[in-house]
Amino acid sequence: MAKLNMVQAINLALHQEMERDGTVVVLGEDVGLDEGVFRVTAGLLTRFGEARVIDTPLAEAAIVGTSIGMALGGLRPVAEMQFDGFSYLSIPQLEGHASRLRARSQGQRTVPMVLRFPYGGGVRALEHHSEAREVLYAHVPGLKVVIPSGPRNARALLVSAIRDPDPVVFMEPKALYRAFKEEVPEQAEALPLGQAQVVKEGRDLTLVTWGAMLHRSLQAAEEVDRRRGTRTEVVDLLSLAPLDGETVVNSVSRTGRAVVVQESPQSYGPAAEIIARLNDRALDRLEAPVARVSGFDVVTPYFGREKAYIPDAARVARALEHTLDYR
Amino acid sequence: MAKLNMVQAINLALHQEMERDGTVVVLGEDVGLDEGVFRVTAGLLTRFGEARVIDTPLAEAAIVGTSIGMALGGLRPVAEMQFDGFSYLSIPQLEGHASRLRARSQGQRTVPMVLRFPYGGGVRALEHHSEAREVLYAHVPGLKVVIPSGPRNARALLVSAIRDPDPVVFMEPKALYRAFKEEVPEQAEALPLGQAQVVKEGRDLTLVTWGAMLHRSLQAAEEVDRRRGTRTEVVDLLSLAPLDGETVVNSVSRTGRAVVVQESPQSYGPAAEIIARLNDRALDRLEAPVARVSGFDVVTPYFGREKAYIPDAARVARALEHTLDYR
Amino acid sequence: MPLSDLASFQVQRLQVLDQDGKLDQSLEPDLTRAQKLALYRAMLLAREGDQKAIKLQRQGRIGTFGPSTGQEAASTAPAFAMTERDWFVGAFRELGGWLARGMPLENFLWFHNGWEEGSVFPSLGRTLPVNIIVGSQTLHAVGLAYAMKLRGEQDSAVVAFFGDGATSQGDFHEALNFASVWQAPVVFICQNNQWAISLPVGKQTHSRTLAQKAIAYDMPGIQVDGNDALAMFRATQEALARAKAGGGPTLIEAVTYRLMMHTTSDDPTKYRTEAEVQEWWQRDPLKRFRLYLGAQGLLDEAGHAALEAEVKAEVEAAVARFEARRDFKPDAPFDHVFGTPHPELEGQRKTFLRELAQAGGPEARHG
Amino acid sequence: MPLSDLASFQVQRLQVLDQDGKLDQSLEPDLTRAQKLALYRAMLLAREGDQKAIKLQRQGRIGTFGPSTGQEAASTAPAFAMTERDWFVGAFRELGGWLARGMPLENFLWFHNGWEEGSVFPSLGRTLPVNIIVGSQTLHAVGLAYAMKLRGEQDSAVVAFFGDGATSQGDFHEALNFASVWQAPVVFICQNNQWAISLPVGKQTHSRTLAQKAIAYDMPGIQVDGNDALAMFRATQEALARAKAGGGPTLIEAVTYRLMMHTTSDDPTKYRTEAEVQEWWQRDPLKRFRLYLGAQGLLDEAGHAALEAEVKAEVEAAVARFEARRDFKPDAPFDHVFGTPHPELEGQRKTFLRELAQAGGPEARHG
Ligand SMILES: Cc1ncc(C[n+]2csc(CCOP(=O)(O)OP(=O)(O)O)c2C)c(N)n1
Ligand SMILES: Cc1ncc(C[n+]2csc(CCOP(=O)(O)OP(=O)(O)O)c2C)c(N)n1
Ligand SMILES: [Mg+2]
Ligand SMILES: [Mg+2]
Repeated sequence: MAKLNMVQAINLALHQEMERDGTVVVLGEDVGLDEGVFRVTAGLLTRFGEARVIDTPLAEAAIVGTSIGMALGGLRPVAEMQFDGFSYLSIPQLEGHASRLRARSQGQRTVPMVLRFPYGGGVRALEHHSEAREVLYAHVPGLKVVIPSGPRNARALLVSAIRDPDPVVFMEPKALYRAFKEEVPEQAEALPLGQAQVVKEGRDLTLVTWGAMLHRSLQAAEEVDRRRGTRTEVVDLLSLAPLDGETVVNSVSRTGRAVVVQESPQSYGPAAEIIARLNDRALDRLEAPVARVSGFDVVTPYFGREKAYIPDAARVARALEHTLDYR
Repeated sequence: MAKLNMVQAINLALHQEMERDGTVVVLGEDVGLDEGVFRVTAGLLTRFGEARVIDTPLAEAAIVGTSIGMALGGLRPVAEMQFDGFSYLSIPQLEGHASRLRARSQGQRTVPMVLRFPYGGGVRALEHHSEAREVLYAHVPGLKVVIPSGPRNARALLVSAIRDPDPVVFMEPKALYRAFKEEVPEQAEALPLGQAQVVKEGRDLTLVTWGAMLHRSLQAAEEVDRRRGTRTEVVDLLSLAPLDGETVVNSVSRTGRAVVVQESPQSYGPAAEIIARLNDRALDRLEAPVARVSGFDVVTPYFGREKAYIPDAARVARALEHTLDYR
Repeated sequence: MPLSDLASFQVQRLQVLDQDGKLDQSLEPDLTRAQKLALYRAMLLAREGDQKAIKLQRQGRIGTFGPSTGQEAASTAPAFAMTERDWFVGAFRELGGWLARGMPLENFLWFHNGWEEGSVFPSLGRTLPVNIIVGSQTLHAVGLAYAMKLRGEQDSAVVAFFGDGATSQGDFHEALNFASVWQAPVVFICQNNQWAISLPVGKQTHSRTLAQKAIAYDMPGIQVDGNDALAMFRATQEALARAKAGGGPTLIEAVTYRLMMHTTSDDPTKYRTEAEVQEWWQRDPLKRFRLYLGAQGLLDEAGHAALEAEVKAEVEAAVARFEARRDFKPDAPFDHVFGTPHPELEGQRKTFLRELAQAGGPEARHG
Repeated sequence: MPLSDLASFQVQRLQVLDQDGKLDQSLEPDLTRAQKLALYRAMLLAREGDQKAIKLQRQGRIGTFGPSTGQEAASTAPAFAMTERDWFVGAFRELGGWLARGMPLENFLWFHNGWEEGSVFPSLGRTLPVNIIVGSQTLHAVGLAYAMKLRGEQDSAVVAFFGDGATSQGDFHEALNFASVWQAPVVFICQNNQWAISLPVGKQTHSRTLAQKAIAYDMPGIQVDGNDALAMFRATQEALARAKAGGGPTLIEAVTYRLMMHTTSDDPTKYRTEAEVQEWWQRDPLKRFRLYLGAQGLLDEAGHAALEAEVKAEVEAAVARFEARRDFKPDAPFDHVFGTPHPELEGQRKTFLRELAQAGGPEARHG
């Protein structure tokens, strides 16, 4: 058991899975000698060599396209996109092939691969380095989309993603990379994909979120609870696809109120789907509209304005109070 | 005034806008000599010549990337993707540049271009020729997404899209291309982008849809109304981005019940956003959960199964009755 | 140094059998008589199957497809140069190659009648399903080749097919670049059939040959007469041997011609002349190979008639099997989203099946 | 014909000033004395601005950026070969070129402090903003060139810059293909600075030169000493003249070197040796051009000292203007989504401004 930050925890998962399974390979831009621009792949090249830790030429579609081929050929590639904003270059291969080969071949061909990349804002980076666009992946049938919120679950979810028989898009909230440390057991542990977690129990309101937004949301919930004597339940989705609607619906069926916090632009963002699930299955339990705390439908601003644009604890707290007050 | 099908109506808009404005150019695969695989660009090459009607090499990213350059250079490109399933190759250029150049340059550079392509199922075509994935475009801030539902509005919306100062993704429901004819006035008419239309007035329930789903939805609404003596209001969105939430909210605020019909996979599809808007602004008027009639979260099946998978009038009618019956 | 020559490059062209079936013995590949006959039979089966499929489409018994008549040598001969340990990565106009790899003709018909089941057959082995997104499969081929290399499968290489149009796609470029950087065991075969729907190759690219695109990657590239089965066999065999010996990838431009329409929805008279088509009928790969077999004393008129009858019967039998099959499970798409079940998806399956039952069962909503 | 040569290709290399400033007079471009001095001054300004920006970043006064020290000739000299009617399409490592095109240094600093306002300046003209998605701008350049051609602007061409890493992207390939098919007036300048972050060019591609990639498109391609301002000027001028005369696009490989880190977040000692860096300092484009100016009697020691002082003062003045600006409108992003207002977006703007006010105004949420 060691105290690790998220970068170290993901790195641990990569080391252990590569050790455990000789078919796991890591590929991407600068993942080898440079150990990744965030150092997530530190030590892998030294340990596993150039054949399994591949510094690729600069071409995202090719990184994913060749990963698909590797997976068809019996490997388990873990590909890295350097930043979220460049991952879109791989959408045609993901949508066109990774997500479809199982269906196309009626189960005869599978694509066990992981595509991992840092995503979201908050690190004062250049344009295209701060996007949150989960639905571009989560809306594609045949892709799993997983988003950890801390070192320990990042490690456990990545282990599951690597072992999963299907393509998993693993989005790493880069604002959390070095934000805090957690105890991470040495022994590999795995968390099921497609399952949410209740990270704080409560009965007055359900706060639903994931990734980097979890921590500011928790902070807001604790603050509001302290101030008002309420008990807010907090659900960490962990997977956006397949989505664990049940956990959310069960919680809101008890609390009657909900707030969803997302970093992405508002329209057609993940929160809309959560609200739709609640509408489907818990409408008569809702005592207030489900509040959305969200990015705006604007082009992601450069970092000079990002703090003003990314939802923060104060905005979440106001949404919580507003929803609690709704009669 | 002539009776035209949707292919002819779009063709009319292209002819007239190219005639009116010498900076409008049309480009894409097989749009010239072959007049487009659906013949949407018929007659353009003969009339306007090779310099303005460009048969491009086979590369979707390049078609959109060079269109962006053309637009920056003072032209108004109208680019065609041959099918929806190949349009994803252009997402990196659309997301990375077309949608952002205005913001990146603080309004100094604009990208007045249209990207049009046939979309949706129902024509017994091969894999990748039958997708409905509107949110992949509609979720990107800075892109307008327009979907006509008949010959007349297709022409009028395309005219507006071509004249618009910003990039417009114009998705043409291919199942409607030759499905029916309408009177289309000779004189150019334009419909505002970002505005929905109430195509059938009612007071008991609001049915929200767009594109190819409109007609089967209308059929279902009329059938149910006839059978039950109800009056269903039907809203045709016409634009998904920016979305005219107001028209939908106003309607449902009166009727208290709503059904949304979409062809795309269910999770994170457009219907979720409609439901979220209703949750935000009309929750206390809702007398029943908003029903979603939708595709499923499966890989779009080949055409042997498409009829079973695309929502039809019977499914819509059942959702209408279910929602009307809800107490 | 000021203005100096840095490097120079050549592009070569290979032909073994000319248009009239005349052989260049010095280049003849080493094939047994049985192999030569089998190769001809495979090309004939592809031709007959293709022509039959056009008829079926015209009768509404299958959907749209892209005929390969005229291009049989370009995909069939390479399949003969491959072993079962090699991967066959096709696009959508490699009927000859697929049949040679063991795909039953009825599978092709199921596929083109809108059933995913067409992609599955007992001897699937190392043959990938049809790939429709032009050029995208070249990257899969490179990844497969990398996997073979990493796994130490020195008897395995990958052959990837694509058209002249595909050379314009970014994926093609990225695939050739990755393959050459990795020195991956891949053979890229471009079926340059002169057209990408209505675009002639001269408007697809400004380069004189497609083979010279290999120079951008310092990769061996060669132009081959793609209607010459012996040349295609030889070029593929050499490239495969080099790949397996660690010599890296090769680009083969197979110069051929699409004698039919692009797909059954296409009207080629809009963009090309009948004279051009007639000219290419003179270069028919089957005609040429038959002359060669005749000259070698392997197939006389009577033998040919018998073979033709046999192949036609085989096609009819496949069509019968195609028509007979009815067991297409309506909810199969739910079975193949993920390898692991999820309650949300199972819930949707229930909805789907309930709605289907209410509609009157699968037949009511048959595509 | 059987096995015959089809085509052959050459790649050439151009250098005018060698590493020690020695001139090949037969290749010297025709520049006035004032132009030569201006070109040197522009490169010096880029160097001093770059070094200052590194200091500002280290002090936390700007964010991450990619230094261009060592590459000044490769983007500045082409800018001098261009007119205002030509389009300048850069990537992110063309500081010299941008300054030469009239961008004030403070704009570069605003940009790299997270303000879109950095991309806007009075003499913007035909200079596009920074492009971060590697390779993607090459397509914009081709579209612009097409527009110039269609509009009959025969005095306009486009110069597009990108790195060695960009040559791996599909967009690069598609751009060169479209440009050559369209015979569009574009000059592609690849700044081959030997590295793409940690990847050396030898692992980026298997080809000996990047210039030879032009052969894939039957496009003129040339390798140029990118640290030789005269060679870069000459090569760009020739390519622009050809482009404007209807002769189509050119690919120029500018062989140069990134002397600093990839960006200020990068630690190059992880992947390259100090010896390599030192070797390239010997080929410093400024040193070489200064020797040339000295030999031509255009700039002596005293003149150089005065120039340096002047340039340093200019940099300091720009930094002062950079620091002084405060008027960054918080809701600017809402102004530039669309050119037409929409009620939904205006509603969101209200929410944003209300939340901002509740947080205590823009300063409270300053990036
Ligand atoms: C990415 C993509 N864009 C467009 C299409 C539509 N389309 C199908 S085949 C074809 C032409 C392909 O030409 P080529 O590569 O030469 O192959 P051929 O059809 O001649 O065998 C086009 C444009 C497609 N399938 N994929
Ligand atoms: C499409 C894309 N992928 C990844 C990155 C991250 N990145 C920024 S610069 C760079 C290397 C670029 O190398 P090169 O083209 O040689 O330009 P240089 O940095 O050497 O000037 C990378 C990988 C990016 N900006 N865009
Ligand atoms: Mg072709
Ligand atoms: Mg570089």
